Amino acid sequence: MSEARVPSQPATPPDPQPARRRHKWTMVVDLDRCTGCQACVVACQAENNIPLNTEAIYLQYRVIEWIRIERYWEKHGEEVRARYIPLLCQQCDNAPCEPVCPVYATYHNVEGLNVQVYNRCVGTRYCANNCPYHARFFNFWQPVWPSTLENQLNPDVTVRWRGIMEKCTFCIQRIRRAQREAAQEGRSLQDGDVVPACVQACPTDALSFGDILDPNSRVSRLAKDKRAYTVLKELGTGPNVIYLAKVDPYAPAPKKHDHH
Amino acid sequence: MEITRRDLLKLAGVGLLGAIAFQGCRIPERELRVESPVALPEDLVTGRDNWYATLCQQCGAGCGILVRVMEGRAKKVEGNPDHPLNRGKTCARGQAAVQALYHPDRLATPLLRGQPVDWEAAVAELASQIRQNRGRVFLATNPLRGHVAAVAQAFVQSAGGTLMAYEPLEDTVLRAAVKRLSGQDVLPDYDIANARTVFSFGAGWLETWGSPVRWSWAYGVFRQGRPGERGMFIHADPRFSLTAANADLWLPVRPGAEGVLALAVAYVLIEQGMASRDAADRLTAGRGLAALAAYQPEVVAARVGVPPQRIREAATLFGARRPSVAMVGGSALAHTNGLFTAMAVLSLNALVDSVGRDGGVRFNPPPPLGLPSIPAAPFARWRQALEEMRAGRVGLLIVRGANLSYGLPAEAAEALPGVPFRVFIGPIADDTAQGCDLLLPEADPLEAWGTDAPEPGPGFATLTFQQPVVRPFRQGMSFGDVLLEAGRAAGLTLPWANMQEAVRDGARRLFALGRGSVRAGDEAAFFTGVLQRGGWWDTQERGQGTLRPEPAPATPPAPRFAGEEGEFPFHLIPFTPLGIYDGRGAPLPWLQGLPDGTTTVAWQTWVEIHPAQAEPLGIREGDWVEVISPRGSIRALAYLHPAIPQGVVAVPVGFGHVGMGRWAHRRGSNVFSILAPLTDTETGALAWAATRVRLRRLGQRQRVPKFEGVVLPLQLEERPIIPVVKEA
Amino acid sequence: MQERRDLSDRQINRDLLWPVLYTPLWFWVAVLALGLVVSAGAGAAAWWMNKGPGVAGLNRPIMWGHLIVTFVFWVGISHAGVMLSAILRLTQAEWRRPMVRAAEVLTVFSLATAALFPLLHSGRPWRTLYWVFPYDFSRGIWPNVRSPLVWDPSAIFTYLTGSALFVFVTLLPDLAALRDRTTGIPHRIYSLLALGWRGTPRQWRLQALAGILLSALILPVFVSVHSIVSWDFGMAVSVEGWHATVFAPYFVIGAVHSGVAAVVTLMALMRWLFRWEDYIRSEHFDAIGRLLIVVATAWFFFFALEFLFGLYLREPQEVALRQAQVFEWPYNLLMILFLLTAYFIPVPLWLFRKVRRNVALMFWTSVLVNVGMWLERFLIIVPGLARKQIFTFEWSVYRPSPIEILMVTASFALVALGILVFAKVFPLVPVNEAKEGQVLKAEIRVGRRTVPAIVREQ
Amino acid sequence: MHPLPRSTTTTRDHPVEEYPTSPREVAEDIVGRAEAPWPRWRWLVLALGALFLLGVVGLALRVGQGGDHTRWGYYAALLGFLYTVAGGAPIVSVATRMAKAHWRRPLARIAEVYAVVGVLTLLLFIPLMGVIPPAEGRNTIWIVGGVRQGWPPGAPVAYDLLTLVMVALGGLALLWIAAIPDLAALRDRGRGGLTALLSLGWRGTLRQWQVHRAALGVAGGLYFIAYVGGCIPFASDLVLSFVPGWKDSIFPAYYALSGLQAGLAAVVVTAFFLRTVGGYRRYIHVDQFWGAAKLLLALSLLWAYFHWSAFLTFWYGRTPTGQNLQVLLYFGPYRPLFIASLFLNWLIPLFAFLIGPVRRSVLGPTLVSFSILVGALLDRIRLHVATWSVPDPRGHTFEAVPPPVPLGVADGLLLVGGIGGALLLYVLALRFFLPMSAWEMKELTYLRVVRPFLKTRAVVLGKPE
Repeated sequence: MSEARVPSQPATPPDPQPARRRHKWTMVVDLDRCTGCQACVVACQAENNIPLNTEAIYLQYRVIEWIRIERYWEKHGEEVRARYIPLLCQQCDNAPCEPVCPVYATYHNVEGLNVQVYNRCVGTRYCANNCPYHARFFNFWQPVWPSTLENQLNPDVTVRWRGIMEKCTFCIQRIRRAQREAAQEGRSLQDGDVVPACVQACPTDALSFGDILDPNSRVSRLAKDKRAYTVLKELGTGPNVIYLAKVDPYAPAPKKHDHH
Repeated sequence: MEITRRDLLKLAGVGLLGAIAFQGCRIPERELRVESPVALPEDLVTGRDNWYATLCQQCGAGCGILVRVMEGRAKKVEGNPDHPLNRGKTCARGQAAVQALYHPDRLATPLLRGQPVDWEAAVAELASQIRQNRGRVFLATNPLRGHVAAVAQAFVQSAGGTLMAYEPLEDTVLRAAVKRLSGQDVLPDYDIANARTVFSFGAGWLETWGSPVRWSWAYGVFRQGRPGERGMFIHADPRFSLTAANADLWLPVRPGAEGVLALAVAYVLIEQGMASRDAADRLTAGRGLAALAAYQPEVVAARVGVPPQRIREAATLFGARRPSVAMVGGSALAHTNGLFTAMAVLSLNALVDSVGRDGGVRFNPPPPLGLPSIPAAPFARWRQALEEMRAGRVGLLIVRGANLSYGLPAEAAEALPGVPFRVFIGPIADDTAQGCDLLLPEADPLEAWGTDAPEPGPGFATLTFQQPVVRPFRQGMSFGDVLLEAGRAAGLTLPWANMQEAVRDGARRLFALGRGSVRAGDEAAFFTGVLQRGGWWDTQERGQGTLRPEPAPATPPAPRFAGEEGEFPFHLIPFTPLGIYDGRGAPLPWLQGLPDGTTTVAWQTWVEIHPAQAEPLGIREGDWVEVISPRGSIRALAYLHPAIPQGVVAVPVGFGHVGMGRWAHRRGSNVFSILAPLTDTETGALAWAATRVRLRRLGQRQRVPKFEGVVLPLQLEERPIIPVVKEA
Repeated sequence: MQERRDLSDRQINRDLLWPVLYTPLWFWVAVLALGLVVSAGAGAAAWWMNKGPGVAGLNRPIMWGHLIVTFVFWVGISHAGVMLSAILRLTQAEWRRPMVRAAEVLTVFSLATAALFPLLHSGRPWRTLYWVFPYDFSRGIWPNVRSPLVWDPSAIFTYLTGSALFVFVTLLPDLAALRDRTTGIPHRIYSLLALGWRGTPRQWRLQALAGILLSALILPVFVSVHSIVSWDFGMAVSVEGWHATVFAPYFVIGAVHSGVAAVVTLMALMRWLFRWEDYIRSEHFDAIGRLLIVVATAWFFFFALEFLFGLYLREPQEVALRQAQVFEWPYNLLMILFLLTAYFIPVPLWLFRKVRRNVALMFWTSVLVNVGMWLERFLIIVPGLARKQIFTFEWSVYRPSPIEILMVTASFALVALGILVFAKVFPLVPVNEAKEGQVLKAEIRVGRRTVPAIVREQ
Repeated sequence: MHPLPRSTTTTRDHPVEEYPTSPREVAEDIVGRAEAPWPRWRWLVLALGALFLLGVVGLALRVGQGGDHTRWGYYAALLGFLYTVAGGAPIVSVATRMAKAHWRRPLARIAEVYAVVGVLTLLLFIPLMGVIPPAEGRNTIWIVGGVRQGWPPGAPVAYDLLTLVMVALGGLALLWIAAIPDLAALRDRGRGGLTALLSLGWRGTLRQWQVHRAALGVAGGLYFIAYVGGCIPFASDLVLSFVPGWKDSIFPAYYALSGLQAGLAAVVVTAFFLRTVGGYRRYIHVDQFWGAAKLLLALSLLWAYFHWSAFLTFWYGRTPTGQNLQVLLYFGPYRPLFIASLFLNWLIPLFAFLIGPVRRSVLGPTLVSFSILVGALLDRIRLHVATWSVPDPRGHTFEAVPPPVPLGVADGLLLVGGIGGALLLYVLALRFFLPMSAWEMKELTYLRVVRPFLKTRAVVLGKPE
């Protein structure tokens, strides 16, 4: 019982499969740039064939937005401030949603993406319960579009059936396309080759996407910022979406809390 | 490359192209085996896509976009990275352009008095009408720029009549102010990216006002794009808008007092000796600070509604952290004293002499090739015009993009029937189309040719090119082509045969200039180049100009409001929501279903009211309330907004259409219908923020269709999701 | 105290077998009524299949609702059987005899009903095949053994098989008795089922041995089933109030609480419907009442632990959840109802011998307990989801839809129907046990008093 | 001692051992021993006294080394061990009496007398009051608002003290009430002083017996609540809350349960000695060991079950805090202790008791009980030392696993002395109260008769309502 000091677990668990990785896709969200303009939301809906969020859907609290802007109030005495944060699937290294799926419909691929296999999903909704980020959306109804609007549907993306779970894929179809084009041009992926729809649209450049394994990529540089943090760090999910804290010179001195 | 049997099996169902592509980026076998033999189809399916550069016309900003086309169908809009205006970015509305293209309720064929007819018949009918009504033609459009403006002008000149542009929330006042202070009739550009301080008055420049994408991009740089330098953003707005939410310092100014606030700031600047002499002298007519005595913060604090130390704090920041820029727009100018406000604010730029400087106000050159720009005519003139129609002095009314029946419900309702023949041109029949004799299906912007000189522009000469990216999905014709065809059939003399030719011609003349962003050997190559780049611009041809403040009035002109304070306790501030904007986005489910920036409400007209004031009225969230103004009343869902100043209620515009497709028809209520017809005393622009209202609970309640949950989403203090640091 | 009457074997046979041999009118009425409710529920389920999960009141983030609550509830009830028959058999509690079979049958039917719910509740029930059974779809994927939802079916089906076997083994001698009292086709069926039971000493010894063995073997399953059900929630690190270490024993003891209460309800009904006053005596209610006091109190102790430690870290979202449960509408009302019905009304009553020996009172209190236990499951599952994590922006509400309510109601009818039909075909009170009881009953004289005694089984 | 011939009538498979048959005989025999001193009991007392003195020395050393709580882990472990074992033992008599199990009768008093150790635990707690960190910033069960500001005042130590007082008093009350009739008998035999005082003029009238029965029930119930309920603050304030972020709702239950298991084990071991060297062969039969063995088996299973449900939850949760916690408690430096108690408290009892003959023997259960006792001690050391070794118990997350704390001289002395002291107390109390409950044994002679049944003779047990 007289052993040396025990190494304690790191706050974010070690990368489960470092050897096999070629890329580790990561998004960095600068909350000081984000204005909450929702361009990313529509861009995502256009790219990923998200069902129309009708008024009925709103009234049922069943809105589907793979990336969503949450607006939080902050009360400082009389004064009320609003804070915006874009939230999407955090593609956790240590995703709570993965082990609980009985039919293996959600798995982790070598590039660190947490992928949902639609045709495997039976809709137990356990993964949604166990996702701390509320990032998983369930198709309570059969998604329908007026026939003309079907012309717009993106052929690269599956149209999901009712009764299954869906969520942000980091636009995996774009990743694959970029990889294929790079391969056909016989070069390796460059930083900026892969641009998810939301990142592409973001007017303020608040979102940036890239390969964290590439030390020169924009995300790698931003991830070193001293404002960098991950949401719900204490759960140890190891998110691959890194946030940069909001800057507010007029904010009251922040209360001390032992989380971030 | 050889495809093994196993692969073939795996690829069953995937096209050969897909198969080859798949071989191109074969998914590592071990991934398939270890993680799951079932991969997401997104891993396999691929297809060929083409990208076409064109012009976004979801709002007036005129951003350049790329459209992704697969199998002849437009799939996705992305910003054109080459375009100087929006630099590859888009807003929510721009993204929705493809949905507009495939909207199920687009007019399929021309309708003559409700009967479908083919284009020949339709054009013939229109031509004959033109012939009969020479001199009595009235062309009502949205503000026009580029070649289509030229076409419209030529058409009206030749046919004889009037051409007037209409926009419910016009920029007349700002234009007038700029013209008075600088002598130019152009909208200025603000170099936010290089500014250290931005002081905006009422202008929702991060949402829908002006050129939001361009300025949002600049905002990103302004905040975090410059190492060691974070811009400071001050915003004065009677409503807690999304822009206000992003400001470091939000001054909840009383409606109509923005100008006074601006001059109070000027007072402090001069007092602190931060102001440029020359400008200060002009503002005070050389009489020094005494001339502004009426604007001393301590004096005006009460009527401005902002404590004096706050005003001084803001002013000091504005004066000290230069370059700094002041912007004005939105509800700040929608008062009877709008022009005063506009000039007061613009003068601030002169005081901190940021005019024409980096990080300050920059002027745009006039549109290239001398192309005309047809801005919105002021409200007052429209009322006259409608009066004339009622009096039957207009023989033929052609409406395109000017939704009169929506913006001036009462006036239009009685005036329009006075016109013997009314033509509506548009993709979807809107409010004004009701009762028109001839409805012409207009081609979607993504199916049409055209050019655009954005205003406000990037500060140098720019001409965006618009080209069809898909075959017409409905047999529509672009506005310009309609005018040209019908005009020629009516024997008018018009410059071009059709819009495509007009655009080619434009390219030809640009090529002749021999400068600018696209260089090519011959015209054809140049044209291709221009279309590929999405436009032409010349960073050398910059705008020039200065702002010369006028002496401030000794006593601040007080705003007039419709409705007694006693009877109508609330200021009504209409505003344009992120999605449906001023109603143009209403037909599109993506935009209708887009959570509002501050309230996250969608699909319904709501009224924002402060909880403390809702409480005595017995109003809870989800109550249907009646918003009553001296002019009328509308229904809206109550949303208790913790941040909106007391004494103010806000209602979104853009709802309550008749027509405009299944998703907009009779959805919500039209706030224009209760706005009093007050105008800015000098420009005649509609003072759409000058109406007072009262609220009445209607008994019914319902769940508010909003994105946020059931409890007030406050950040948990010990466990914030969005931690805040005091400086970067 | 009510005297234990001496009963002849003949008498016992007549009393216990009559419902099987003759059919009263009320039987048909009851079957008809229950059948109607069940088919209504089936209709609701069909509607769900046809229209999609949207017909439920569920939303984001409240993805689980009434159906899962009811699933847990029925699994809980199913713990009655083993608790009474197995444990009491092992501890040789004399008073178990008349109620063991009822308990076991209740186990079987409630478990079967419970198993329906997770399947119906899923988004695509027709695809759940490769969830429930380790069936390989030629893609090399098997169910994900890490998921508690895979542990569930295995545990439940093991338990179902075990208790069905249990029922059958203990039923053997009675089957023989029936075989000898029937003619025609029933006779054939009974003789088939009776496996040639002749009642030889060897057969008896084997049967007794099998009973003991099954009891011992089924105990671990008994514990595992509800533990695993509890882990459906306990493993979910993300849901406030679910990730508690106490859940497994808390759920199990809660299950016993509701299960035993359900048996009391059943006993009372049997006593009334089949007029078995001589077999289901007030002393039995007394004994089971005492057992219930202990179980309920133990359960309450765990409940207290769960609630106390739910607030242990003082995380704001923890506090918010507990506030919701205790103070916010409608949870506050449900919480009060739950506490009253599950503990604070019945247990104090049971402390009185008079109450314990009053059949009607025992019946109603036991019904109360199960109302409370259903609410308990609801209060664990739904508020946790409604206050998930620190995302106050997402906190939501859940209102069950008529479809869900219909399916839940029907499940009760289904169980009742099952037991009723069983009672029509087999004796609900084990004849052989009753006779054994007669044999082992004895008395001891202490001074002037006669103390009821039993010969200790070896 | 009166040598009595042991009848050897047997039923089918095992000997039905004969207890004394008549009440008089019981009274004569048991109460008669009051005069007859035990064999070599003085030596026993002296030896234990010496151990106790060692403990006092250890305490002095420990105090000398200062009040840094990380050094007091072993002391806390000793406290926990005594509290749970000595506190759990009386429960055995309460519970079995509630269940009307006849085999309990000879064990009842043995179990109840363990209550006297409660006094020692109480004393042992006093030095700790200066050591336990205040509640500010720590996790705590004291749910009244503003706990982080240290409300209620004195939390946690004041309330733990209160708990211990209640357990000690409750235990003594139980012991006393249970013993009154016997004390009265002793008094009638001429033992005066305290005995006479405590017997409260007991005459054995019917009324008195009714009151006695009720009082005994109440005292039992109260003690049960005091002990089990007391485990909640005790476990959370002396174990859980030393590790920031350790939220473990089952732990108090586990703490109480393992105490119960060890308590029963202690009773069994004591019973063994009384049977072999204490000369109570006629009262303590295989029946008792058999019944206890069945209980122990059940308790061992529950022990593992509680452990597992806590372990699995943290393991599946995979939060950094949970993972560090498991390193600290299971996989880290204290792994040997964990594995040891896993064997001693679970595997050994489980597999030993699966074998019928072992269950139904005297030696088997005794040895197993001994292993359980050792295991319990190791387990307490693991829990308390590991948790107390965390330097700063404040906050919500457990970032760093602290190094292990080796067993110092002071700690060793304390452990030996503490246990020695406890035994000393127990032995003295046993001398005072008598190890057998005479009145309950008399009851047995009424309610348990051996009768011919069918072809054999069987035991017939009376179940009075």
